[in-house]
Amino acid sequence: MHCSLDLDSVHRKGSAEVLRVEDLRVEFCLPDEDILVLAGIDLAAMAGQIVGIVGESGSGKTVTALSIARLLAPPGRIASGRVLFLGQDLLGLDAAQMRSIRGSQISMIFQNPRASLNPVFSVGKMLKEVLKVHSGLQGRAATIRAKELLADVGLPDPDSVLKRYAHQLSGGMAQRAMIALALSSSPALLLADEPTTALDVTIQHQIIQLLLRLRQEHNLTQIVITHNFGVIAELCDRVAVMYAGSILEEAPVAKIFDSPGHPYTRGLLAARARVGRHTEIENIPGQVPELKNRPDGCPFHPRCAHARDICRVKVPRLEQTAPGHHIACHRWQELA
Amino acid sequence: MSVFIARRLLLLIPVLLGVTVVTFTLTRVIPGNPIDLMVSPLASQETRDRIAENAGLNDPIWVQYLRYIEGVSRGDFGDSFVTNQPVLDDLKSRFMPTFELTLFAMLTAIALSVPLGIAAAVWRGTWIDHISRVLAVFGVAMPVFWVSLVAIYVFFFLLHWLPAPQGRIGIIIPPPDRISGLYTIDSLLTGNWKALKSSVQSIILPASVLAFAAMAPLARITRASMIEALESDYTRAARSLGLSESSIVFRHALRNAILPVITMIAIVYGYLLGGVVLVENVFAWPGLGRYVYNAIASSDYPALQGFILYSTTVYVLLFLFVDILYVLLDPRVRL
Amino acid sequence: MIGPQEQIVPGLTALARWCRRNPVTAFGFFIILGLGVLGLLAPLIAPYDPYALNPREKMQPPSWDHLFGTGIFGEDIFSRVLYGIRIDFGIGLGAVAFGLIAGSSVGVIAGYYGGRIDEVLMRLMDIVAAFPGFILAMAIAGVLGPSIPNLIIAIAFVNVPVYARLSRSRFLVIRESLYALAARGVGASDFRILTWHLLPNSLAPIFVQSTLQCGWAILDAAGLSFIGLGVHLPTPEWGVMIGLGAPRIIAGQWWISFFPGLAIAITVMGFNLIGDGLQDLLDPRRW
Amino acid sequence: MHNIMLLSRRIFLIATLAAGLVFGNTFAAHAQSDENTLIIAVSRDLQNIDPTLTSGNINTWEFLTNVYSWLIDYEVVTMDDGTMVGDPNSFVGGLAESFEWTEDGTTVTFTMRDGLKFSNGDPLTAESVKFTFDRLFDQQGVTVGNMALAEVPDKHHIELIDSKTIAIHLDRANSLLFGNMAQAGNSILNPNVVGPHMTDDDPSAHEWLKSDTRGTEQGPYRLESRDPGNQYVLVRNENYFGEPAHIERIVFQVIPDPSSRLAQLVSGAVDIAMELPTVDIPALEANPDITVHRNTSRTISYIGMNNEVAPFDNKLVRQAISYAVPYDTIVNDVMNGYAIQLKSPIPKGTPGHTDEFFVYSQNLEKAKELLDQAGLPDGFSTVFEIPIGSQEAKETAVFVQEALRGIGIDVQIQELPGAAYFEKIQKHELVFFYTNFWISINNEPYYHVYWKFHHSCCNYANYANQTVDDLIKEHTISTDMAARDAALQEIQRILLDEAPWVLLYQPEHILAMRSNVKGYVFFSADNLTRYQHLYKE
Amino acid sequence: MSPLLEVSGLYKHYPIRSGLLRYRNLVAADNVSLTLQAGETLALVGESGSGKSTVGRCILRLEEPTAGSVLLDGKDISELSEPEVRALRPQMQMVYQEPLESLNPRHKVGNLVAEPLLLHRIVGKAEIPARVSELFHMVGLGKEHIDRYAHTLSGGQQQRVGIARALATRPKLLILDEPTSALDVSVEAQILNLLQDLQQQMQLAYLFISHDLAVVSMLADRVAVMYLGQIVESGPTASVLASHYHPYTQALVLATPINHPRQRKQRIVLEGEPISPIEPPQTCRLVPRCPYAQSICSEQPANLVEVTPHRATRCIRFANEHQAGRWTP
Repeated sequence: MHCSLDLDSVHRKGSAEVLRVEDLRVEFCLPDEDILVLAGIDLAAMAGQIVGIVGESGSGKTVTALSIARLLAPPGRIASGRVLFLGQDLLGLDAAQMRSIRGSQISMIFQNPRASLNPVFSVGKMLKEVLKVHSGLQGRAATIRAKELLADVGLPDPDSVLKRYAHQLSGGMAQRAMIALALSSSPALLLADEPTTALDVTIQHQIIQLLLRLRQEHNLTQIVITHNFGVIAELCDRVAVMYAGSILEEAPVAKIFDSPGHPYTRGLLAARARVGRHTEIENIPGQVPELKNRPDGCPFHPRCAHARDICRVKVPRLEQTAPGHHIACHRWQELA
Repeated sequence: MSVFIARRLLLLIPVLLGVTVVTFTLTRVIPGNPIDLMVSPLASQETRDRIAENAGLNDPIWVQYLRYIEGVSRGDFGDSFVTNQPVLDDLKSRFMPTFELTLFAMLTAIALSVPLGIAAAVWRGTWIDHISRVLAVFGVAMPVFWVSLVAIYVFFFLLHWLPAPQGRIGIIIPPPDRISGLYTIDSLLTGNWKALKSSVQSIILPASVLAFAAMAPLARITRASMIEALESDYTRAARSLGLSESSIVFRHALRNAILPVITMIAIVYGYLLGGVVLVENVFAWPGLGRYVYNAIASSDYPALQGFILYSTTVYVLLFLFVDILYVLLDPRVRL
Repeated sequence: MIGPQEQIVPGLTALARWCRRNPVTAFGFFIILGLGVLGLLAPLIAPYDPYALNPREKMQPPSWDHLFGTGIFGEDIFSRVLYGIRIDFGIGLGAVAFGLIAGSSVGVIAGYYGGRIDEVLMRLMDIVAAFPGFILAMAIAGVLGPSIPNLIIAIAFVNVPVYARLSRSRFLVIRESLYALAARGVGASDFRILTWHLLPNSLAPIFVQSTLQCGWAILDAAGLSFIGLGVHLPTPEWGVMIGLGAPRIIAGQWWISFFPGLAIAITVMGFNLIGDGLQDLLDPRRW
Repeated sequence: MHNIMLLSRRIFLIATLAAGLVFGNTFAAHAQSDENTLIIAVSRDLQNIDPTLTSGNINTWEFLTNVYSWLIDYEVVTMDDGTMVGDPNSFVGGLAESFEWTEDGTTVTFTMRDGLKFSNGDPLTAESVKFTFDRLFDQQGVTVGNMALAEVPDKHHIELIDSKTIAIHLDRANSLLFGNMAQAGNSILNPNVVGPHMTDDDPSAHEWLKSDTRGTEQGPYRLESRDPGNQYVLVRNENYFGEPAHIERIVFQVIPDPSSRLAQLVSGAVDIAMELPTVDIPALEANPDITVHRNTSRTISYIGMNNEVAPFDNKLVRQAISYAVPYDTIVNDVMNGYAIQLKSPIPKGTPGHTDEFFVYSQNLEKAKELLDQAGLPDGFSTVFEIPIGSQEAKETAVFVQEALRGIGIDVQIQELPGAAYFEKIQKHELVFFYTNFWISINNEPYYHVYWKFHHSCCNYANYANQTVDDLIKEHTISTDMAARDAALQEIQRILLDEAPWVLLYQPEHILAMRSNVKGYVFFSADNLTRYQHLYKE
Repeated sequence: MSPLLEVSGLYKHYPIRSGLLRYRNLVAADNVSLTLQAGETLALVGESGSGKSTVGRCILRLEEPTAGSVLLDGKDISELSEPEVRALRPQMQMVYQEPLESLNPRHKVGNLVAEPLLLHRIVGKAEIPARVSELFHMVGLGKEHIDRYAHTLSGGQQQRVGIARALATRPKLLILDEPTSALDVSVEAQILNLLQDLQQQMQLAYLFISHDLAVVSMLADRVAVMYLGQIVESGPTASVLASHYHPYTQALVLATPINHPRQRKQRIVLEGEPISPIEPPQTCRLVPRCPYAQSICSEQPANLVEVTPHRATRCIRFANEHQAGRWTP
């Protein structure tokens, strides 16, 4: 396997589709070997949609988000695929062009909000820098706008928050501040990588409410990455279920919960502990595979009760099984 | 802020007291009787006793210590047995030469190593990274006194570019009028070109040798902390906000990475105080390093005590200064 | 992202593989091993008795008879540099061993017991560390008089706070570690936790530090010997040899000091390369 | 990232430019100093400069010699080859215009010159002399010991007759007094300057005198300034009673490293360099720009063996070592030929010296034999102590070590810091040691043998022999020259047989100066240069 | 029957330096009392900083409680000396939140599991290997895992090792400190099932520390909700989850993510963040965030009051209104 950037010709398409990811393949180039971590991801988000990517650790959710924003650091490398943002292939842009899109049209928030804020800059200083870069706002205008943004994300007393540093903010406040930064130039797309994982339940709930409100008020398209089906259920319109670098199932959120098509999705949903349930939970046997040891064929086959020979050798394609519902399983029809 | 400094200064007192105890004890056990330096071999025992009595050398050791502390608190470090001058005056007169030498060495080292460290971090794994690594490895491996000798051989003996070790300035060249006490600066300020040329020629080798030794740890720490900053979550977040790479490197990352570099500068400066002993000896530099060497070689207790107390104070104050800088630069450090 | 490298001292095979990936560090091992072998075999390799004086041939430049030339007594520099390996390695390792044992004992005691013991011990260490190291070593060497054991003591003493602080901070971290707590939870005694759980985990960084210290100890030893506070004449110690040749530099007789200095530089470089490489294992961000 | 690249390029440019500035103008030889100034490279700074209580390193002693004067002084005589030297055995008036001994040799009366002045213009009279000696005896410093040796035990033996006349009374006639007086220890002090510094705590004004001389000088030069650790400057004393010094100003530049002193001399940056490595002297002698003055001095260099400590308490061991030392190598390779072998404890040049009893040359077989006889066939191990920083000591020690290894004696060389060395040597605690600092300034044999072999003071080897003691006490101080010489012969015979020292060498006193510096006069009494004689061409 | 574990009036304060010489107390556990019967599961629920883990560690004397008594089988272990506690350790064990960090990286996991056997001489030296592999089997690990190092195992396997080690001494009481919060969903289920099975097999009593009400509802018989060092509500799990007497419990339950997108809940939102745990007031600590707060809430000390059988709450308003018979949850 080799690492090289596939700089295919850029196709522009007019559509209400904000983001379309096509066959995104990402490798980690390690000294000894190259490891395929994303084995061809396809994903789409329409304007105002919140698309969830759910998966266990090591499934490649974060790499997907970082690749979309072209923030993937070495040894990660995008091997091939296209990331169409408003019809424009981001993978074909040079660094400067990408920079002008990042933060202004595509923003990202992260799992550990306090570490995402530069410890030596106050919230106000960060906001003003971003406002200057993307909106050309300076001085009083920037201060006013910064306060608006902070108020918008529900931070009480924006004046004092402007002067605060990361260590003076709680996790929830830091995440709100980070969201304010991400929203400072009204982006079309927000990538949220486990935005609530590090937070307490009550605070987590506040952030979910904020993200929902942003969609409502700004029609903000969001890709939300999480391992928590509760967050998916509360937040998302569509869900993609990832496992070992592949999307195994992709559907509107209700579909996933009502009639999951892929054995993995079913297993995951069944494995959740639920309030009010005392019986033993069904679980998926085995472990999530390591990146290095991605199984051949269907990545889930070693843990799948329904695996057949074909699953061991052939990688299933993500195929449409119902309108808007995609499943990557050789046996979805039999199992339906 | 002033409360913070006051508190830190208060905390220095026990350390410095401990230091005086150690220096006092240490220098009392150095072999060599100071009386022998004061009197001739022919002096009678009575003479020796009387001089010892006058110098207070016959009192109980703790009385001598208390007297010493009492003196120190008045700025009286006693008189050097060798120069017969008050130690404080000796230290003052030798401070500027050493300060000039270490200042230039440090500035050179910082000016070269910090950009190098940044470049190595930014272009990690490239040739510039390798070059800085080689430099860092060699820089700390070579004994400063040996590098000094090699430098003298090359630049004086082989190339005749620079003079033989002659101290701070050519012997027949009158030093510039004193403004700052630094020959190079003073000769520049007074437009004394002859003195400027000679003092620059004199300082260039010792300062470069020291700078060479100081560069390695600085480049190393700069690189390491820059890499840490560049790989941090907040750098990734700054990238996600579309900030320019130069802003990310020089504002976001460097502001964070500079803190350990500052600490390292202080540590390296302390290290230079040691290295300067050797370098000053090789280059006949009339500074503190040579002074303390002579003090040890001739059991000059007061001089040794004074010097160690002085250098420890400098050292400790340096770190106080670093702490204050931290407060100014890092909002996480509370006052 | 790839997870952080495992913080373990690798087994021999892992080390070998790792060396292949880190040729620079392997080079460091090669230097030190090579010098070690040369030092051991010095009696076989050295063409002359390192103590033999030959005033008729003093201060000869390098030639086939005397690869590195001769010194002010007509002694063969090459032979002396070879024998110097034994002495300087001995001093370096000795100083590190003493400093390590003393310093990490202090650090472990302070770190494990904490409280007043910690406070007192670490304030003492602060006081020692408040002295500029080399100057303190000079003073101690001056007090004790020149000899190899005294030199080792002087250098080791100065470095005690380094080890003490390192092992203490390491200990504070691992003392708070969940596995130490878990060990208490299953009923392990303090002693067992200390020896079976904590010690193996605190060794790696201290070991790495010792490798680096080894190089510095050799440098300090050479510096002290250079100004006459180190070992006896005419012991073939590199610093002493540089000192003997130093006055001849201005007269252009460079080889007397040059080769011993080169030997120091190479040795220290070797130790540093190893130390850096090992540090890489612990913290991949550093060189 | 472009910014970094640009930045580093810019830094590189600046660095290149700066380098060009410094190196571009290739370093040229120094300009010479002007003819009224003399620049002298010395190895160390002045120490305690109280003339009566100085530790007496060479520089300090020489400094005192040039800023102070004494009642009497050595006579300068012209040799057959036209050179002028100070005769250590012939005295003329100094501050005293004349002096007169009584018949019995117990009183000497000095008549002061007219119009003597201190450097600050104060008159110098016999009262000043009385003041000086009163202080000297009150202080009980170094000089007192010398005066006592010459039978002048206290200040009452100094009699002020009138303001031009002063007398010294001796308890017993002897020939030592003048030799002891022509030294800086007898420097006459200015009561007006020194008096105010005398306090109850410090009745001898030592605190002031130990670091200053200004106003109390009367020698050819006076102290202008001191930059401790770096330089001290002398300037001509216009109130000097004798012929004014030629050179107006002398800068003593402290350059500890001998090879640096050499380099500065060769480059012309200094006019005179002291204490140069002998190995470089041949090149200097060949250099037309440099004049090297070589004079055999009476300085003695020897290895002391503590006669009270085993195994050195055994004469055979001492003899064995004396047979083992490589004398030729030391003279030819350590001293590079700039020394003569010392063949008697009394150096050549001192009256009574003879080399007739000297038998020792390197003979390892004989040495081994003696060691066997001493009951030490397997040799022994010992520590050889030398002062730190002395190249001669270092090299001698290494050759001695190697030679002794040849007869089974394992020697460890211990370099002692100056002070430790001096403390131990003063306390007679050194066992096997090198020393090369002794010169008997008073060229009376009594002075020499009394200090070195009588039981007191400087008998560092703890040599004790009643016969020798008696010979010293009874005969050497007498005025009967024949008896004195006979006793000295006997002493030397005994000493060479008993071998308390390994006799090494008498070094040449070497002073190298630029060729345009003329007028050098060697004083073999103390090897110190009187700069008033020097001038530049 | 006397309870297996009875904790009463447990306090844990951490001194925090504030100012040059002044220390203030960070209150991690504030008058915590609880009981646990043999074979029962009590869940201690709360968010980070609520002090639930501290309580667990204080019970096991892994930390020294500031005050209070801990009775295990009627014996007060808070009074015992360190060796005496050590002798009692076989009876009470703990499973930790971070399985990797709780396993010494330098020892094979088999040896870590063998350690308690060795220390307490549970079985003879010769039988240790057999017992270890039995324990491994019991927690669903194979023999091949015995000689591995912790970092070479997956998170679930690591936690299984942790459980095996805790079970080695056949304890009566197991304190489970968020045993699954670091694990993936599918693995979490495996571990939870394992814990349930083991409890049944070995009649273990669990003190189950968690922030996840869903998990708690599955495992626990009773639940105690903690907020800022205090228990604010306790009672049988089903009862507490069904009708919350304390607004905090209510917020916690309602903030728990829903199971299905259609299951939109009526929520109360706790505004803002918890107050500082450094010397907090003795009045209700939820006041600044509580939508129901009244003036009385910040005037009167809030005490844990048993309002209905087995149910206690620290909400003053609820207690008052309940007494007046006016409360509808």
